[in-house]
Amino acid sequence: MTVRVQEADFDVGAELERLTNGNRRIGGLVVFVGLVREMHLRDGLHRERIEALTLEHYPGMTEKALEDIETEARRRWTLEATLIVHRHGRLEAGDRIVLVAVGSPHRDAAFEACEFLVDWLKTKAPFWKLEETPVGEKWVEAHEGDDAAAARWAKK
Amino acid sequence: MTVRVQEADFDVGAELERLTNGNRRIGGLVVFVGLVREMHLRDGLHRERIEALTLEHYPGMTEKALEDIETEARRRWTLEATLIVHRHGRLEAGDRIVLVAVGSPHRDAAFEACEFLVDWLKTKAPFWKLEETPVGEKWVEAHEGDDAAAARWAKK
Amino acid sequence: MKVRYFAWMKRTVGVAEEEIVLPADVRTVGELVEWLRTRSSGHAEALAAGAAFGAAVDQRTATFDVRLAGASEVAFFPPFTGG
Amino acid sequence: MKVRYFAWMKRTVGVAEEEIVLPADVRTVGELVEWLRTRSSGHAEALAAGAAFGAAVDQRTATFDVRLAGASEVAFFPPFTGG
Repeated sequence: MTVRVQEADFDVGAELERLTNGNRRIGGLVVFVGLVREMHLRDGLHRERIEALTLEHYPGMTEKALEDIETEARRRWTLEATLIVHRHGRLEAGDRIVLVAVGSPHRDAAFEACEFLVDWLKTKAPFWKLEETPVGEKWVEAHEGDDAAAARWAKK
Repeated sequence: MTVRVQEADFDVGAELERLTNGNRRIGGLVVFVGLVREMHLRDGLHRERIEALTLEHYPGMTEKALEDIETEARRRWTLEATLIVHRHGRLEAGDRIVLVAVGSPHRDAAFEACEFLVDWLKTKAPFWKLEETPVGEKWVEAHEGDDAAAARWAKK
Repeated sequence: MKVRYFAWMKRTVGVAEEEIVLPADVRTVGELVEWLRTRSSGHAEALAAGAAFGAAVDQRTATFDVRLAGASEVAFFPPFTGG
Repeated sequence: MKVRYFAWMKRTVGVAEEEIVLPADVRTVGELVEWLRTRSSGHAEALAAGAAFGAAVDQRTATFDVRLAGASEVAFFPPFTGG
């Protein structure tokens, strides 16, 4: 179980190698990589491109929240390896934001736990996105779909 | 869209880099890596360890089947990038068997399509596992759970 | 006690954090919100009754009825938009 | 026409593939199975009526009612166990 918050980019291949290396009980490894997507913001008559964003977070609380989320996943599924790496700071389109990796003896558990972690990350981890547009900076508003995605796990 | 069947191992980081490089429309990348899990076979009074396995496949049909599966996934979801790499030949515990990667603007589509591809791979791609045990070789029998996993996608 | 603000709330309040001496009659997160609103127009706007914001006590998410006894840090922030 | 066998069926039949001249009255995959059973005891065992095996015609999965007209390759194999 590893949780890291960092400004630097991460190397997906190296992270996964380190996570699974030597563990012969892992049958399936499911990995999510979140990337900054090039987006357009419709604002009045103009369609403005979002050039980059800054991810602010709450140091200290972030690590606690990520560890809580990971502990909850390990309570629900039999997992051999879990990893969350989340970046903060300024990111441009195409940049990696987050890495979530889950290794389990069985692929179903790995898929479910990885999706659970990603859904919870979006709603339970203290990160805020500030977008840069040609007309100025804009704080991203919470997305109802994210709450709905996280809520489906509450039924379990 | 890329489908490869090969004897050699693959480099997960390099494959993903090549898959997503330059595509700024990908917001979520979901990756499955299947590994040879160390298993034990109960046979009479003895608990025999499976040392390795050999994956036989049907060259020509394999590529067609993987391409059909990938085409079906792209018909169902909006996908920016898909990759299937499947190994054949002799593999030992801890070795990588298969890589499935799906990039989409939205993470839900990436998760669903990746799980769909993995489930279908297990039941629709012509691969057969021959396990090496201390008491001899043994062909793996089809797993009912795999058929059930594939069947849930038929409802869509 | 340290009070911290994040994202747009930090800009609206005007400071990222401030040290306060908790009045004896301020016992919960909700009571702290009410008391902070009286400190400046920026506080009043950021912590307005209708605004969508959350809180944490000692870096764990907290509802407004959570008691502050023994806490060393309270934070206020808009809904999370990370990942 | 080429007939191929995979996994344990290859060992039971005794060959990985064989060239056959299709009799005029063998028109479907099912009829080919019946005809192949008469070639050897290995064929009869591998392609036995109760055995769980599938077929492909020209490298696409095929049910037993698929017609063989124009086909150049038919394969028989146990259920897939890959991935």
